[in-house]
Amino acid sequence: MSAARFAKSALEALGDVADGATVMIGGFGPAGQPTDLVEALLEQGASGLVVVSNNAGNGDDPLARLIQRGRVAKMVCSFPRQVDSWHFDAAYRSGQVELELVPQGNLAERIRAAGAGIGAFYTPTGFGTPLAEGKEHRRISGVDQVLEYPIHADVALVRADRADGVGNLVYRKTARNFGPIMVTAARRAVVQVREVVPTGALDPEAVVTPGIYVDAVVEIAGSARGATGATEEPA
Amino acid sequence: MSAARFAKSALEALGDVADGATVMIGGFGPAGQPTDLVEALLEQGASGLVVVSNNAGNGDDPLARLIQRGRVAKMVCSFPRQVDSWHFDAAYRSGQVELELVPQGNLAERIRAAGAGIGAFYTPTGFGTPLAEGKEHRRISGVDQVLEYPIHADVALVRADRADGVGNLVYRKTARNFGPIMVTAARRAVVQVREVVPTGALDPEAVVTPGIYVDAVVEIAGSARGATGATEEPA
Amino acid sequence: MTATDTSGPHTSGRRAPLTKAEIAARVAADIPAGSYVNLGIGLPTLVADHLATGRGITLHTENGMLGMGPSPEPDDVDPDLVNAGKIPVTELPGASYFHQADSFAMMRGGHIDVCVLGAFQVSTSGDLANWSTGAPDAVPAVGGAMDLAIGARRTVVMMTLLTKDSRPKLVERCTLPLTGVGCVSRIYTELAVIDVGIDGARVVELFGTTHGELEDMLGLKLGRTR
Amino acid sequence: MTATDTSGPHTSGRRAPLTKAEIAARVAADIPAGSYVNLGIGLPTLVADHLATGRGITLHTENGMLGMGPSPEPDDVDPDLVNAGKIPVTELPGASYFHQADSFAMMRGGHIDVCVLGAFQVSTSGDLANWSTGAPDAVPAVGGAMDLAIGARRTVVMMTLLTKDSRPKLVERCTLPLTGVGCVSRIYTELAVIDVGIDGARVVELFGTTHGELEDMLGLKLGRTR
Repeated sequence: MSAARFAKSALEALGDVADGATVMIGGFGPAGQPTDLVEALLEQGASGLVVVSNNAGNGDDPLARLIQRGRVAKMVCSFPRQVDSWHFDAAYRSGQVELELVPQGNLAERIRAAGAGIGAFYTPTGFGTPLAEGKEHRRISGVDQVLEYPIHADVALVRADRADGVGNLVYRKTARNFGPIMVTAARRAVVQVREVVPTGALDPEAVVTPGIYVDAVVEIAGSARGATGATEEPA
Repeated sequence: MSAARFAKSALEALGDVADGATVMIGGFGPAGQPTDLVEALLEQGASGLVVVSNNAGNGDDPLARLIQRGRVAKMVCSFPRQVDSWHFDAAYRSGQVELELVPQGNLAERIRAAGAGIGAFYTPTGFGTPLAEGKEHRRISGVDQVLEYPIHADVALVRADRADGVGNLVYRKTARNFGPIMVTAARRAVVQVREVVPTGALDPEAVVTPGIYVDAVVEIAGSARGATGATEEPA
Repeated sequence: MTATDTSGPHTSGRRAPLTKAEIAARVAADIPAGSYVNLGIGLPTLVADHLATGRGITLHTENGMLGMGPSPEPDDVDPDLVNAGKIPVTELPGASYFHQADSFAMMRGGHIDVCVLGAFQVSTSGDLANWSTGAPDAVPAVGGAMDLAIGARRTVVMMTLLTKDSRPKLVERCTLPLTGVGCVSRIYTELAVIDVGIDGARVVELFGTTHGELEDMLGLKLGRTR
Repeated sequence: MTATDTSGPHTSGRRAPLTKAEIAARVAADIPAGSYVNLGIGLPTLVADHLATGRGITLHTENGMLGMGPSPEPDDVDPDLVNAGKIPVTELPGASYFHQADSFAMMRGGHIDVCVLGAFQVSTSGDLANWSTGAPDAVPAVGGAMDLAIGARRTVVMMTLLTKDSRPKLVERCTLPLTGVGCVSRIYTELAVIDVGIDGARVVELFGTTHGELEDMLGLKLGRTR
């Protein structure tokens, strides 16, 4: 990918998202949710989206509202059900949104496979369960394994802690979660960070996401420690 | 794995290695070679070894001498031929050592797969070449891909820069190379470090190898920056 | 580690059933010093309170951390630091963070020594059902359950032995959607510790019941360890 | 980016053949600003000298680094900092380090924009042979060649057009062991820049030779770009 661009707003960073696009959204519960970028997606207007994200929105957070407004055709996730996932629950029960339920480790490994150029892989996870029904399987070294395929995306929306001038990223604590793999699996990776620091300010040994994976960065002042609104949501 | 043990010598850290064991040895050329641990393996005496390492020894370095002394039955590596790989070259030409030549990316991914519990994976690398002959393949998303299996080991010998009291590791520059994946793929991971630091002294965000993967650590004073002898070798 | 003389399981039969805290303590007692442990959401989180410090036991949380500490004081809550149940936690010295693929590689690659999970049903052969009640109108959710069930070196279950309407959770064959096949090796309940697996169900320890009463209650023939 | 009007390739026919440095400069001229680039060992390393700073081009070395800089002064050699040819290099601001699996994931996942490789043979359909001379007594070695060849978004070859004993390296069909199938899109040589691929070989630019002379020399029918 060519060098990262630094945008002045989340909407500018987001750029064009086509109807029907596959959008990965980072975060595990509130930790690491790119709240401002999902708000921008709400504003931008694309619909018929396939959203790949561990959860399916909490309360009235931007992802929940994206679902509520009928903009999401399909969710690919491991844990849509939350105490406050009422918008997803309603959309799912009414048949408005399709669900592909994926074990969390398969979700992570399939996203990583997309970024790493792996065509498919065998894993024991899910064998013999309803989530592996209809999938190819074989016994390898005495263990029954299911064939799983990569999950690619058109756009990944991710939150990191800091970016430098070439787009290298570091994250913060368990907010790291899906960010580093999602940026590798999308044709375009858009990142909101708490702070942009000068190139050279990040320790090259401690960079988690090399800038090669990052296409657009927007600095959202005070977006660390859930100050983007994530803290207001029940866990 | 249970908590890392701190040994007083490379030989003590190495512990018991059985004849016929599969041993992974980190390093890419001189960078990251666990020279003292391979010296200890020379001294320890195990033979009939299967060695998994990117290269097959330089000059008279410990791995080259291990091969010279007939202790290695098979090398699994991507680039055995070096200007000064005379011991491997002689052993290979005389049929004393078997060679499984693996593209470097497949070597890395197969080691990672072993550590990650992946049963097998499809990759385009090598398709249509002699190194994929006899291997299962299929076309996925229009791309011909080869089925590759994980490489597990009994022991991994790795060099890192620093370890803390629970075995967390950080590396130094391109000496990182195979270390972080080899420690995940072996039943026992033995690491030589330049320095052991107190638990809490490594930034949790910058730990490259979590201590869970590390079974034994030995501090070799001055083992950074090739001071273990690696610098004396031609590149 | 557990009672292996034949008198053990049987003479303990007249002790009282365990409280949840006591079950958690019993689980904790079986976890070897130096282990890396993952505690599933729900009941198993109670086990943390019984893992004495100084035994070098390290907690993994599959959302990307080793070295997880207890809940923070209210003023120290950090929304970037949560466990797999999205509950705020803390960081102990020696902690490390990693992304989801690395975290599940750690689990799926067999590096976690012990995983303690809750369950709706466990079969005598060690099958686990803990992610779906099978209710037709339920919104399904699986999270890391399937990876945890089969990835750890040893997967054990902590649960009540009966459902709220008194049906056994240890069964000949699970009727609820499976999480994993043959993955559970032991269950810890208020009335008994029972090994499960290819050799069937074998009682390890009893609390406030007898072997015969337990068999009647479960409608199962149970073996004895050793 | 390259000459596309039909007069280009043909009027340039009477320029002199390029030196190796000139070939390297020609390769560099085709690399878009902001690209991430991997330069294979041997001839392609010369390209680095022609990638003007300020164009934001970042070098990847598959042994685990982005942001590789030029050779160090002798006093600054660091044995922990080498390139894929095991030659000491330096670190530029914005550099990052990663392990082998992550480094090859970067390459194999299609994230490197341009990879420049040397070659023993390239076929008109873009097959590459660059890892084995096929000599029966040779010790084989492949390194990252096969991953690089097929992993980059665009793989180009920099080589002399003829072997030392004057046999063409651009061939109808490779006779040496393959590195990858249909992976090369363009070759840069002292006499010509030639596109290869499913449409066959098409001359982009000539240096000190004519289209007809080149066809005679290679024993191939060559097309023209556009």
